[in-house]
Amino acid sequence: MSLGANSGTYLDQFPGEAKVIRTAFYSSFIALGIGALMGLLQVFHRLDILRLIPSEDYYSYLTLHAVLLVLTFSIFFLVGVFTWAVTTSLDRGLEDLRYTWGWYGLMAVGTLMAGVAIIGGFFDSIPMSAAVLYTFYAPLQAHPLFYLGLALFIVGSWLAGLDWFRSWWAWRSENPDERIPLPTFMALTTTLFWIISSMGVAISVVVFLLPWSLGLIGQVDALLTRTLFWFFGHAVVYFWLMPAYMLWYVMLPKISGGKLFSDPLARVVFVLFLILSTPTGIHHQYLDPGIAEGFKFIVMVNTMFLLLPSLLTAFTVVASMEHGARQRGGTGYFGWLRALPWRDPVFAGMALAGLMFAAAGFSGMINAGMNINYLVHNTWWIVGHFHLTIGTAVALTFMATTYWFLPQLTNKEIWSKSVGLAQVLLWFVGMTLMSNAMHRSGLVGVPRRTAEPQYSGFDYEVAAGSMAELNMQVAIGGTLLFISTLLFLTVVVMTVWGSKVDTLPANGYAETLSGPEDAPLVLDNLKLWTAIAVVLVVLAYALPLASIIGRRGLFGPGGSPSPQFIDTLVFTGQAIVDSAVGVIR
Amino acid sequence: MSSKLQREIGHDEFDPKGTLALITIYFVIISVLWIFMYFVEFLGNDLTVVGAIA
Amino acid sequence: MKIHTYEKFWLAASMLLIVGFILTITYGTVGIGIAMVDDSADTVDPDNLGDHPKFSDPGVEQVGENEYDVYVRALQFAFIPGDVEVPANSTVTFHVTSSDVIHSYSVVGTNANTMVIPGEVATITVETEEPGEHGIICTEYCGSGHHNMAGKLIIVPEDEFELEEEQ
Amino acid sequence: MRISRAGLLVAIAVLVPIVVELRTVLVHLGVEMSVTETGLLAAAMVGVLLAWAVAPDVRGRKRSNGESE
Repeated sequence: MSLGANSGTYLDQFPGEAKVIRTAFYSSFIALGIGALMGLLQVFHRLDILRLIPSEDYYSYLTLHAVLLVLTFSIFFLVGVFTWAVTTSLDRGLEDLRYTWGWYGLMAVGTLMAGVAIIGGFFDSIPMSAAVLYTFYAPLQAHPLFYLGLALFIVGSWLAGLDWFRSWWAWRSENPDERIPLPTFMALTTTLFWIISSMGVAISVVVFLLPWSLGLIGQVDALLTRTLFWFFGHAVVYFWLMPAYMLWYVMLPKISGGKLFSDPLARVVFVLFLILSTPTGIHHQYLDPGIAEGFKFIVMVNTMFLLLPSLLTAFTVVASMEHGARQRGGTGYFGWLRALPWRDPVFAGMALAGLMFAAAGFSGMINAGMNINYLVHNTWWIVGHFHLTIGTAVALTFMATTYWFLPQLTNKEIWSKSVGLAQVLLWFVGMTLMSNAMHRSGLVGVPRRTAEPQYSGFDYEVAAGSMAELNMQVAIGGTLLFISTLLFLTVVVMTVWGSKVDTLPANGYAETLSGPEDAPLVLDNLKLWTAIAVVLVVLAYALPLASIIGRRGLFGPGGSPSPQFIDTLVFTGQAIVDSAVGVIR
Repeated sequence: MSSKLQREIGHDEFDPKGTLALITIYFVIISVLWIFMYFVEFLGNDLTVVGAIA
Repeated sequence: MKIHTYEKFWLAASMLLIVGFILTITYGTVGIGIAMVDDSADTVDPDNLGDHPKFSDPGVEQVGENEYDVYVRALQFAFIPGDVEVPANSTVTFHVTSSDVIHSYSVVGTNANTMVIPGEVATITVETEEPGEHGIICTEYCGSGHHNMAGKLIIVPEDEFELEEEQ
Repeated sequence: MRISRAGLLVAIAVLVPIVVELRTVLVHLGVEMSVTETGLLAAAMVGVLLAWAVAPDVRGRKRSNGESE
């Protein structure tokens, strides 16, 4: 954390790395702009305010919106953030920038391929489509280019992770007795669970979906590929969230004028995410036939315990802000809140993102509950929930911190902090209106993922207000969010357009009140935690996967019979789980 | 940034009582909402008894 | 490792919350008897549902005094049968399967809600009470006509209920 | 001013979810508010907030943050 010796902005310290991060950020912002436009068009289409295209094509909007925002926008941004975190905290450049540009290129090419396949869906003249949404459940089929693009993108992200590991390995050989600096620790643990979890989707895409879309195999199993998707599909949520958490831990305290409350607890939190992120995915399949109730219950317990690191984070992060506020003269139980730097969009955006995440935590708790899932499954409630998590906790944090990163990466002053503040507030208000209405609509049964939620023959029974009013709330909220995105992009463009200054604060991150010296050494034992993570994944997934293959064969009913050994495994496993569940019930 | 600091507060002299207050409020809200969602919204819904094989 | 007293308190409160959630759900399962859709039904061949004793001619049938089985086939972009009529105050078990892609079978505004996966038979049992009408929709995106996929659940008074003639 | 202008703006933004959720809660308690009434309530709350912000701080504490930037 001794950054004094190497003062200056990030661009001054690491010009080559700054260029990579800048490029990744710009890629991410392009995705953000297009994705946000798709979002606005979707809102208008669903609510029947403006329908530019036939409803059959709505699902290409939706696919583009989801893929561009949750994969492209967030992952391009976060590889930039982690690259910043690793290089800054180790105080050393990446090992080989050609390698770095290599993974960036792979991710960019992958995105373009998938994007072309999706956009093909809008034009009859292009024999290509990928209206399979972000979850691409087989037997819905996309053009091979979509699956190939996805695979390249994911491989690119793995190579990025390896890049950070290479830096750490090199640093460790020179500093054998030092603790892993916290930001690097966070990037590495996140990389580890990302690689473990994305194995699921990689197998699904490379072994089944891609050969099938090329006509090499005749059929694939709907339940198996779906389960493999969710093997990755929940952990990916934490892949987006962890960089936001990292920024809350290492950036927010500094901007509040204080120090991180506890380095050891931050490490505990990231270790918990490493070991618990993946063995929870089946909670997206609570209502799937073909998966035993016992498996669902086990996964629910894992999911509930995954709340713990987030709840701990809430405390540590708020306490760090409070520390800053009190150092700035804040007093009282709540009065200290006034002493925080609300004028700064970096702070205001992150703090409001955190506040919305607290609300998202609640709907997430509901989603994690096994039987209550009957109430909310596949309704608009779910969409309301993840627009608070990825759509605000992550997206708003990324946008707010851009106001800090961009000057660091370009040596240019942010174009207008006032516009920045207006932008983050607009996002907050827009999302409040939109997600509140989505949650409430979901409770009365309004489905997600549909071009026309208006059906003839029945009405939704709205408890408070009217359906029209809820829809109006979504329309206004969606519009405000779109305006907010435009403001954000304007600030970015104008900033990049500006001229360089040399009055910028030096690169750095928050110091800690309780430092790594208080953290037990075992926390830094990444091999141990990875081993535990793998064991937990095997425990949570071996039996459900074996059971699916045992019941349905590798390629689905009507396809090939399952291998003998799997039947034996399933029989034994099922007996164990049944007796375990018998004890619970 | 440090120019705005009025005082330096170390680890041992810092009790985050404001955080404790905020987070206690959060705890109460979450608990009440959970009970409401489960017992009123979910169990009070129509066609509730799903599954139980008669 | 130093942990502040307040933080220890919060750690304990968090654990309490988590255990409380798990206990609530367990109460729903054990105390109320809410069962999850599971793997108890045998798999079927989605390509040959026409040969299946039940799904070749899906619909409502009476299986006990107040018990009814409803067989439903989901396909792009309809349910067969679309409208389902059952008597009030009875136990109704839905058996739903798909002959093409993944769908859902969701009775709007109620807890009767399940995924429908080709090869699996989703089985859920509900107790009907008051007469009334509910929409049934597919809530899982299933292709370009997904938004047209809907039906109706009509719960009629017991004395007005009669099974339709088999065709 | 007891609060910086930016702080005031943020406080007004934070009022939005409070009003929106309050309305949802009230319905479950049997009190239904129309959109207009909700708007009026929100305006009233903003008014109170403004009055509080502009009124002199009785305890006379010195505030250091805010619009001086």
